[in-house]
Amino acid sequence: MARSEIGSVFARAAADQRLAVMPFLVAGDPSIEETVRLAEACAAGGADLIEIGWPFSDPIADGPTIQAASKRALDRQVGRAEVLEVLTQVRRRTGLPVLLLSYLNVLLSMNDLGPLKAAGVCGLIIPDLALDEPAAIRVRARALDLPVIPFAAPTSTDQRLSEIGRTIDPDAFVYCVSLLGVTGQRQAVSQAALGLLQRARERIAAPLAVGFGISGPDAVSAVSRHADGVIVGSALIDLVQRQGRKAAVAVERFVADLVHAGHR
Amino acid sequence: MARSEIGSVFARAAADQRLAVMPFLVAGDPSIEETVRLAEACAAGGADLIEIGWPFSDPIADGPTIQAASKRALDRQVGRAEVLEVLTQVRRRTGLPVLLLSYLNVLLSMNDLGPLKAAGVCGLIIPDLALDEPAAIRVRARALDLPVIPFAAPTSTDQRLSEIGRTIDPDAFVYCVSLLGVTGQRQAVSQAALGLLQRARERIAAPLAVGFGISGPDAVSAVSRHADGVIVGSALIDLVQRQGRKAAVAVERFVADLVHAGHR
Amino acid sequence: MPTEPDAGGHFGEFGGRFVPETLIPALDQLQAAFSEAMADSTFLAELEYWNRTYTGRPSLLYHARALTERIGGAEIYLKREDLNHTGAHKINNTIGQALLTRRMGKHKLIAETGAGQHGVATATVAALFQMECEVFMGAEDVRRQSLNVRRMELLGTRVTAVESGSRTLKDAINEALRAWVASVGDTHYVIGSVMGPHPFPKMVRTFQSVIGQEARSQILEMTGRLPDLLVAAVGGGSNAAGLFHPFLDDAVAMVGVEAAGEGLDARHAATLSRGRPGVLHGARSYVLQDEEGQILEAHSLSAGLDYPGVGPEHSLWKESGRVRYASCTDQQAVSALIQLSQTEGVLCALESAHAVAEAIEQARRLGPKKTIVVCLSGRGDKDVEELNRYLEAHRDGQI
Amino acid sequence: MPTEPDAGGHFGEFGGRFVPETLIPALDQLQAAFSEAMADSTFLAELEYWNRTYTGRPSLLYHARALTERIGGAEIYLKREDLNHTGAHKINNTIGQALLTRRMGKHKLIAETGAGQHGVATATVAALFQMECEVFMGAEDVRRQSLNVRRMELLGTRVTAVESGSRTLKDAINEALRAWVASVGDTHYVIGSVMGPHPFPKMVRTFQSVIGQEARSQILEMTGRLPDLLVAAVGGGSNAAGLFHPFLDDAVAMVGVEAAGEGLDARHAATLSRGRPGVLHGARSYVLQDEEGQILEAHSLSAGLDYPGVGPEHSLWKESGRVRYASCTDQQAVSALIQLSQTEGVLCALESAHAVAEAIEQARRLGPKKTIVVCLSGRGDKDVEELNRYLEAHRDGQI
Ligand SMILES: Cc1ncc(COP(=O)(O)O)c(C=O)c1O
Ligand SMILES: Cc1ncc(COP(=O)(O)O)c(C=O)c1O
Repeated sequence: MARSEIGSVFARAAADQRLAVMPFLVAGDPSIEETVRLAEACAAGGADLIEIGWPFSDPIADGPTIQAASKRALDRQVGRAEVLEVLTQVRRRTGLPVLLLSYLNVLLSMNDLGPLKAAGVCGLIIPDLALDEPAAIRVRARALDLPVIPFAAPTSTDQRLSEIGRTIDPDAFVYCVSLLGVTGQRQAVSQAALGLLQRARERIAAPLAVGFGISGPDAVSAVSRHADGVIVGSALIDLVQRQGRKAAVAVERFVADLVHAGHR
Repeated sequence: MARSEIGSVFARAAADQRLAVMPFLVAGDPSIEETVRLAEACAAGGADLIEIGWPFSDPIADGPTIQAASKRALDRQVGRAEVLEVLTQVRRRTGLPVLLLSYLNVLLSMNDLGPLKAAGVCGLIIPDLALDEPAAIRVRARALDLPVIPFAAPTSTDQRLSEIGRTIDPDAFVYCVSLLGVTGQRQAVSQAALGLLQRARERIAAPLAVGFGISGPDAVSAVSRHADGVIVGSALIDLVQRQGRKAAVAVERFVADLVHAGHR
Repeated sequence: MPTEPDAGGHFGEFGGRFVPETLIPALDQLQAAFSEAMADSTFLAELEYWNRTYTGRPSLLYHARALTERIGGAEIYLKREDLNHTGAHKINNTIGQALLTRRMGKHKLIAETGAGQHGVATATVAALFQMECEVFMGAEDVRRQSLNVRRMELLGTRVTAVESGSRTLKDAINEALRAWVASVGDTHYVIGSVMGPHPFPKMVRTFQSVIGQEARSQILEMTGRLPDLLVAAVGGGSNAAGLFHPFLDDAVAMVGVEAAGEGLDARHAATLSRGRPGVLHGARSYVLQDEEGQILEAHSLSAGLDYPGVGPEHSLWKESGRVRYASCTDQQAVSALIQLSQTEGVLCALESAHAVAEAIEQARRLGPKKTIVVCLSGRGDKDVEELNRYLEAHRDGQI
Repeated sequence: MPTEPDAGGHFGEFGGRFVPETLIPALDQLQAAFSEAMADSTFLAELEYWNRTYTGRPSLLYHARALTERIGGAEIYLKREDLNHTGAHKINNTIGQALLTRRMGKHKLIAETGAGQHGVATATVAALFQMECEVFMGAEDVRRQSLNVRRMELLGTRVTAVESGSRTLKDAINEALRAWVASVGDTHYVIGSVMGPHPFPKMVRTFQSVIGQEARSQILEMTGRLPDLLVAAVGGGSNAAGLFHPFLDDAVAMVGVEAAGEGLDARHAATLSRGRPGVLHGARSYVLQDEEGQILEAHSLSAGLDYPGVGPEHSLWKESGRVRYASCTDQQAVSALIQLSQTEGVLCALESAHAVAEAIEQARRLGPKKTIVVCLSGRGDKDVEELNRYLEAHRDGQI
């Protein structure tokens, strides 16, 4: 079933002539219950897929917002059991496909990825696993039919993009990094993002989702004609931090705005 | 007249079968008037000769007591005019022979040593002028018939003592340093002092005075059979510091005790 | 035992490239530039020029007779990297990387630093080759190595204190990696040890191998034979790799000394002794981590060893048994530092003192007629304040 | 121009021995030991052994191309005494004196120190040759050179803060002389510059002449001819004398640079420029003094130049015109230090920065095709705190 889930997300969005919207939340921030509640709010706002981040001590691809969220979760003792609990609950309550974003070392520490599958995860995003490493983790994920989402960056050469196109797991999409930098909100979408999307489109058949720095509806509109989906993390987490107890309502509205802005 | 002054001090003391007692005061400490008054007290106590020290910024041969006295005087702006004033007054009021102790650099800064002579100085003690330097200052002093008092130390070789005996100015005595170290009170007279006095006596015809570390009557008695005079500085200055306004009386008594202790 | 990694930078099962995609092209570019440079006699001559005329290479191999006599065992020789310009082995690497940076047409440098020695060494070459430079340093290290912070600033480098995580070297590397991702077009990240993604481990080891090459010919000249044992401290592992590598094919024993901090059962930085394989900072290697793969905070009095990772080649050497990895506590290091200081008049870095402590122990064990070469990776000026604090706090103690 | 003093240690009308009688026999003994040693090939070989294997001599002569280019004038060469073990030229002298001390059968050392470099160098040889050691340091210098105080302590030396007078180098020397008078039987006083009573000025200059001897053959080898100008900072004058002496008979111009502190009309330490002959610390030489012969307090940001006296041979060289003596303010020195640091990556001592400032000026004046050799007498680690304070205080200023 997982195999078709991601594919159908993009198929449905394409049919609606809009981008798939994929909000990102850190498991356990501000609490297990809140993460689940916020995921439900995303779903209510029209999100197509939920990404859950496994809090990690050394998130090298993340900017201050997600670093802080990870740290808050870790400080509250969010560990493997709690992350699995969040994944299970989010899947169950939202009914949406769930992707797990985790740095490699956390996954390497699991003898068995089965529990992820059991929790309903339908794919893995591993920010420190580039194409070059045919690391054992790929084999293990593939055995469970868990696609590993590849990244493309403005610095990726055409040759590399072609290689991504050739080697991408069935049912995966490409995570297109919109800028040179780590996660975190940016004023506007960079030219680099559009260039990358264009080059990727020519070389990759799989859907393209844009992430890193997408701050809100304007950014979504800016890429709506060039991509198939957007990933929004820091902007969402900043919003939750700002809103406190009223976060769920605000998140639902924000996601709805993103979905709206994603129409072509 | 100066020529015979020092000689007659030792001759008189020898005739009394006692040591010549030579107190040392720093010019201008605690004030010009006080220095003069204290010198008078010394004279009243029976001193044979007064030594006046010219306060200097860098008194390398002196221990803490005389360093501090020099510093007090300098802090009170005691300069050349004030030192000459002290010398003149001491000479006039006590009627005793006056020796000037000064570091070399101060004397080198005087174009003319005449004013010293005029102030009644009858000899020079220069702690940083050893036998080796036939410095121009000797020539200038000799031209004024001002003997320069040579030092002998426990470390002086027999050969050096003989050389002192050979080259000593007529009418000078030898300043025998009682110990390895700088000025300042010591518990007892060192064996080194007695050894030096014995070696010096065999090689030098001139009178021998012991200084550095002579703390009181006991120390004076200890050298009374081996020397011809004693120089007492730090002990006297410490006494003045301790006694404050009653210093003159105490000084007179102290000097009297020293004179008494110096009888053989 | 392969002495070079495969094309992907794998040392057996260790090494590789585990970084965000954004960096991959820069690593490819660096790998290409490095390979070309090492085959280019002009580049090698230039490297040799700066090593000789600027750093002051060859560094001395000093026969520590007084210490040897005091210990009463094997003859101890000190490879005096502390006499290099800037005071540690780190400059061997930064000169090489700066020359490569110029070759790649980049003109900005960033670096992480723990003890500050690599930061100073990077700031130094940045000044020398007129490049802009920013150095990331854990806020805790900024405090304990303030001397080096000021040195970097006087060299014209911007020092950025990193407040995240344990506020030490690990976090400085995180931040430097983040900064590199954002600036990779015109900026080279000068990694300071044999760690990070390929080609860094091999490249840094290559630039540091001058230590072992010199030591090898010096000891042959001085004693007529190879040494019995090599000893070096292991933080990321660059001074150790630089000393060891040229002796790999020889019958010479080797010990890498990690920081046991307050003890292996308390807070420490003994990655190879107490960690397990994982991925940190771009490479697979031993890592100090908990059961669930969270990286642990390391602890060492010595800022340069205070790191929960280690270069991948060391992981291979450990697994293959070619090198033994020992550890040394803060207290043992301080007392070795003082002993060396007071017998030989050489005040070494706290990092190096870990190697000295092990060398002293091994000298006793091996006994006379054997020879030990110890890498004195740096000088101790940077550590005197921290030592002072340590000695004050342990006044009653057994130091 | 005599290049050696007479038997009494007189350089023309300067030099000599103006000390308490107690010390004279020790000076005789030292003079005899020194003369014998310099004629004894075993001693010379031993001195050479320690210079080479321990200090790291020869020190580099480094062609500072980047600085030269920046200035656009004469070619500047730096004699890198900062790369010596302990970080300054001072060790050249202390090794020599320690070997002499052993030769005389003494086993305790005392020394004065200003910047702390001579104290560290003495503490170092005391540790190396297992001698007891006490170093006197002005309380003000203890404050501004705290790094070096800790280094001495870690080397096992007792540091005594001197509270008298200006609490700087002059007062430390007074106190060391007093201590020597009290301990002369078993103790050698390791004077740190070409000053003090005979034979110190000649002896220290002899041990430091290795600087000029090396520089002479290095520059000949590098450029094929002698340099046009030598520049060195002058505190007591030992690094300058060491550089200059081997070139005295050559057609080479020389400048000694004194500290002008806050300016020659304010507080300074420009003894040769603004003093007059007098007697201080055992020798006749130029002295900063008032009309009545009281010694004035010197002022320099640089502790090692903060001295109102100067070695007697420099007084002779000044009077004869063989050497020109210039001066450089605190501000000029700081700005030269930063310029050198940021163009060449070399962070030199504040003392040495005085020479660098003058060299930069002269390079401009002389123009291309000329060569200047500057003595980089020490490294700047010891000064970063003081520099920091200075820069903070002059934030608004023109530095
Ligand atoms: C003097 C010194 N030695 C050793 C190290 C440890 O690094 P590595 O293991 O890479 O040699 C450092 C790191 O800062 C250092 O400064
Ligand atoms: C680095 C350095 N340079 C120069 C000097 C000045 O001394 P001299 O004039 O004797 O070379 C000192 C004195 O401490 C010093 O430490």
